[in-house]
Amino acid sequence: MATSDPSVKTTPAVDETGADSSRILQTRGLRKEFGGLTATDAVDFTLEEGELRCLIGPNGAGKSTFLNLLTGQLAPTAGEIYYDGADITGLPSHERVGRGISMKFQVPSVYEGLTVAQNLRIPLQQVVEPDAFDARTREILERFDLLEQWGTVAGELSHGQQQRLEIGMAMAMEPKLMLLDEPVAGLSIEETADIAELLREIADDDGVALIVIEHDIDFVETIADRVTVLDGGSIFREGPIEEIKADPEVKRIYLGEDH
Amino acid sequence: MAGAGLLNFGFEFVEIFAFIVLATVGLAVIFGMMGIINLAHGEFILVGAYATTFAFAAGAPLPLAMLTGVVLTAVYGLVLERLIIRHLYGRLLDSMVVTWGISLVMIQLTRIVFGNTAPGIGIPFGQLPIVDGPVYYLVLAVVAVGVLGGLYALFMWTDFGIRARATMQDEATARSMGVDTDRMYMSTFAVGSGLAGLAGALYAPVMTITPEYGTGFLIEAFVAVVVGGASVLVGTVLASGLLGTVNAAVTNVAGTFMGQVAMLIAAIVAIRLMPDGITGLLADWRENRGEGQ
Amino acid sequence: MFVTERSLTRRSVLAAGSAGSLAATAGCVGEGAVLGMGDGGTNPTAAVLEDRSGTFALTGTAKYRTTLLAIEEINRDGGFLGEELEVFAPDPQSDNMRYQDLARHAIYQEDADVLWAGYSSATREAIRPLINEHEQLYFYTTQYEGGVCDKTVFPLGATARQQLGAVVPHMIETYGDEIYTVAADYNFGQLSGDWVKIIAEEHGAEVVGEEYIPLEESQFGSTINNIQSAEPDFVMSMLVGQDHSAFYEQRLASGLTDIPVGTSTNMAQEREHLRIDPPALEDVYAGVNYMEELPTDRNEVFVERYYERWDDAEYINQEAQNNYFSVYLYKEAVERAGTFEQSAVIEALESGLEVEAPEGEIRLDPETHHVEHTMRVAHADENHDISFDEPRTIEPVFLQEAGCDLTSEAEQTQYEPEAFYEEA
Amino acid sequence: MSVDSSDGPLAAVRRPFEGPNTMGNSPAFWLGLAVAVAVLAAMPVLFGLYAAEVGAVFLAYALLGMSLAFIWGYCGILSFGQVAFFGVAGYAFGIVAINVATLTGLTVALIASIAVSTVFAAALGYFMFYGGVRDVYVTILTLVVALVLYTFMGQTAGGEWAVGDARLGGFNGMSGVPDLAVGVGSTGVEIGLLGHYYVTLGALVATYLGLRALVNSQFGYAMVATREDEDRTAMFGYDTTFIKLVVFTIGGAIAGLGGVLFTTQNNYVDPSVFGITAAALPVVWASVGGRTSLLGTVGAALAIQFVDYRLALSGSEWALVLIGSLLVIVVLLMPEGVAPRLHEYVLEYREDADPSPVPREPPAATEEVSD
Repeated sequence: MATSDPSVKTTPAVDETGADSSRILQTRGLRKEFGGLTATDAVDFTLEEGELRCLIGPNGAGKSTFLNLLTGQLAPTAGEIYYDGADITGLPSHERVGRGISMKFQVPSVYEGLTVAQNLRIPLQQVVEPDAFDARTREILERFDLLEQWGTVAGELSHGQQQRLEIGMAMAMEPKLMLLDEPVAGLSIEETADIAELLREIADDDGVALIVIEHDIDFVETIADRVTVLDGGSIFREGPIEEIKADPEVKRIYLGEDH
Repeated sequence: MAGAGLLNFGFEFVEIFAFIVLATVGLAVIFGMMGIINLAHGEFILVGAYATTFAFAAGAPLPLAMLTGVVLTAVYGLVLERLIIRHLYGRLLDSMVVTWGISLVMIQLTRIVFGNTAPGIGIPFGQLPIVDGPVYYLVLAVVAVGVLGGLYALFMWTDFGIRARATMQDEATARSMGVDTDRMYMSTFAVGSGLAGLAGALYAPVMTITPEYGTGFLIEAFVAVVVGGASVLVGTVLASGLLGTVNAAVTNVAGTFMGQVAMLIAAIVAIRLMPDGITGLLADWRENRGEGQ
Repeated sequence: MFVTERSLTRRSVLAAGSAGSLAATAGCVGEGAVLGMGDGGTNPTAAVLEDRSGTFALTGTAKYRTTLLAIEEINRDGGFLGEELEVFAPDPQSDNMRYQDLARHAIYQEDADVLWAGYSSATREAIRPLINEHEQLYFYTTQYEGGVCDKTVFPLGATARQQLGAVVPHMIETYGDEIYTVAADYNFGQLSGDWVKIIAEEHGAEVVGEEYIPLEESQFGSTINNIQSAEPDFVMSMLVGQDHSAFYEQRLASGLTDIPVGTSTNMAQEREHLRIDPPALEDVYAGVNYMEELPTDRNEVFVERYYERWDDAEYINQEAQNNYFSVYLYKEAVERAGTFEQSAVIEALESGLEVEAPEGEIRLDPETHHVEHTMRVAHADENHDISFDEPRTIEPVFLQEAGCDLTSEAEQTQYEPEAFYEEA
Repeated sequence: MSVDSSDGPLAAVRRPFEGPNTMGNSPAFWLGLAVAVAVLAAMPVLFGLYAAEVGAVFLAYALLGMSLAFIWGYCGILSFGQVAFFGVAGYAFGIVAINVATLTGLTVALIASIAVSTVFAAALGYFMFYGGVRDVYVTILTLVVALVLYTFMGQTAGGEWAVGDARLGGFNGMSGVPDLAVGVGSTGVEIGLLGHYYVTLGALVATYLGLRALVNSQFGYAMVATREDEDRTAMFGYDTTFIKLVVFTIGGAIAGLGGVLFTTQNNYVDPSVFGITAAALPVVWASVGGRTSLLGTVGAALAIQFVDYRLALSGSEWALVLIGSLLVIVVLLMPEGVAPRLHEYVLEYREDADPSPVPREPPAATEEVSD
């Protein structure tokens, strides 16, 4: 279990692959095929440090596949992935996570058998010394408004609380890049607003880069610096939210005329 | 290999192939389809063997005695399903431990009630000319293939089969489409038990009947189901073929014992190379070649 | 360092606990015990450990019943030195590990004065460490591979040398000199296979093929194929246990009954000739010291009393008769020694005892602790009727040659034929 | 959640052994444990050498049971083949000890046999886990490995199956295995009947405490996380395959230790140790005792084997029927086993006794809720 030391951070000026150092993530010609179907088609994607990018697109556009390629759950058929100045294409998931990539799954997956504090302990012990566990846990639970649930078994939490706990666990890893797959699916209006505020705060205060897959356009509008529209496995449009909203083509592929 | 040697190997293979298929087919239904790891499978076979033996000793002709064996085991399976197995659906590991308890109880009860031996039945139909092995083994092979064909027809083409498979794959949806899932579980389990009883009945004349009679079938059956993989019937045939070949080849060279050891090692390697079994592998090949989708 | 009252109590308890165990190690512990779980009463006890279930249930049940028959008979007319012999007889279920537990319990808790235990040689070897450690008087009554030279052990069954010595020469004379050996794959089978080779060598015959079959195997397809291709004059079978009786069914089904079979184990032990329909055991010859069908009048009286006592009994096998006469042997020894104390009884046993047995006169050889048996060759015809040839007494000569003399030097070894005969 | 647990002078001693992954954390628990160990230690005093001999066998079985509870209860690996390591270590000790029966020889035999079972577990674990074999297939594969050993060892009765002068012996088993002894050259200690009982008891207690410390350590959390959700845990940077391999190997070592102590107690080992009945015993103990509780499994192992032993003595044929039915009833009614259910009662009892108004606040509270 690689425990990266948060205090020491050296970002190389320009690394040998010529990738601009301020870019936290870059993919080149990333491709994934399942039998006959091309889920991800030669995607060149870049993300700056601390940027909050939303990934939208009709169902089956390859959003989840793209995320799984980044986390290493899926191996690409072709192309490379550069993260934090290094080529991580071949790395298994647990080593990528060790370098600061963390993931919030589409289906909320917390350790339902363990208490909230125990849940947090699993990621925390990767990055922090044991004597700091209690302080760090209190800090995260306060920030994610879960303090009273310290000793409750995660399985008994509400859907919204579980989502917040899972994001909290991802944050406990002190990531530089966080990938979130539909974090507000099935949440109430206030809970969605809380999550939006939280994500914005993580991007701005903690300087963490975020890629968020979400269908709720209003939610995207409130939080996204830029938006990438995926369709048929490739990037269809990319730019600030106002541009994307105004673009008639985007409406067309969403409303399902032939594309 | 000389002509006779080849014939011997062929006969040996037929003998072991029939044994594995018949030992496995009942378990394939119960474990493969219903997700119940039935460690008492050997003792279901035992019920079939004892029922056949005592029916035969009471004067019934052999085929009728075997039929009683099958029917009695199916009824026995039904009773057990309603009493205990019903609570184990979806609890894979618990089903293994509970059926293991049932197996311990059944072996010891058989010993207490029936003592250590049961009257023997001679092997019917004389013997083959060149190979000098009993004709009965060929009969067993034919029955084995017949049973597989019958099961395939039952589960693929009949209305019962489709509803049973639907229940096993997704009980909730099946129930929502009006399938009486409880009855499906009961009847599928009864079919599985009946098949185990059939294996016991068919091998009653060949092997000495003792309370530990069933354990001789257990490992071959489990290994074949696991090596066979997801699709129950095709998997059983392929696994029995693979394991049968290995067993027959080594038995011919180094005796039945090394044949058994070789087969088990082949099974370990097969489970390792094909974690989802042969049929799992076939499904992946089809998928990668783009045919599936 | 200030210690709170609460933690003091907790600490003292912990300390007391560990101290307790140290005291125990310090050794106020001996054979006896403070509470003593044992319920061994004052009167003499015999431990009779015979399998009534599992692989050796067929022979074990009869051994248990004849032992009880003999003890009850003696207890009825005056007992052993005037006392009734108590019996401790749980069922070891043909499981060697369980034999160890029960033997240990018999020695410690029942403080058994005499032990009958075990059918297979494997069982004997499993409990021998315990018997040697406690120098327990032990009667081993199964016919076996021979060679056990042990101060407190009395192997009263016929040895392979005695049984094969009777049947192998007989088969060579009548059928020819090419032999195919099929034997159970454990120490008895292996060593019997060696004896067949030695005796064949002595009579100018030759073993053309050998196969050792594990005890729980009941498929003989490949074995029968090999016999057919070897085409021997006769087969020597030292198969043992219920699973191996399937050999004869498959022998009939594969048309192998034209090749005669000599054996030292079948028929006399697992009564295959009664359990399997004829003619599966046609032309099977067994070298035995006893079978229920023995036509002597003394045997008829014994068989009658046996079925009177056990009405559901099935057959008196060779080992059961050995158990029966060994109880009378023990009675003689106890009366000659005048005590149940084991070393005295062993000395009495080594003073040359003789006893009347259903099979005939039995003389116990002092040096080797073995007995002279009246051996016969039993033959089963196509409807499994048994006929015997004329008896002859064969002495336990192997151990005498090997130099085992327990009267002068107490040993605890087993001699193997390989060491003495280069052809083995 | 006894608030006072953190101030007693013994707390520092207990600190490494406590944590939410194990059930007993209160001083009452430790007191109970100490009393239990004292009672076990007093057995030979009360019942003589006989109890020492029989007891040592049960304690060796308890080690075997604990090895399964550790890998199954805490990491979700249900291995049906723990007896494979148990038996292999036994035979390995026999082979080395019979050939080199000196003091050093016996010490080497002890170390070598545990090393053999550990390496065997590591190899089998690597073969399975890095080959993508998961869940129920691990169970069946480990069972098949045990049965291959049973079948193979069953036919090694011939003279040719001997390593030096240690004959494997096939179904007769290997007899004449010397007693345990530790030392170098001529200085060392022969472990007789009595000593063997205390060595086994000591090994059991030490292994239990060691596992408790391990399970409450960071690695323990990684194990529990792997058990709960392997994919999720991989996404927290844990190499779950490696974790399973390490856990499986430790399980193999503990089962091996049990095997050596069992074999040296009986001075005999035979293939039935690998048989299907033997393979199922640890599963019975862990299921009945509760796989997530090391102590529960040890308790179940001692109790069940004692009942089986007494029933065998009384010649009753009903032993197996009783154990079989016990297994069926317990798993149906209390799937998680006896100890966890007891623990819940204790908690409820303590809850009613002093319902603490303060919700479980960090950091003073050491959480009691186990998984």
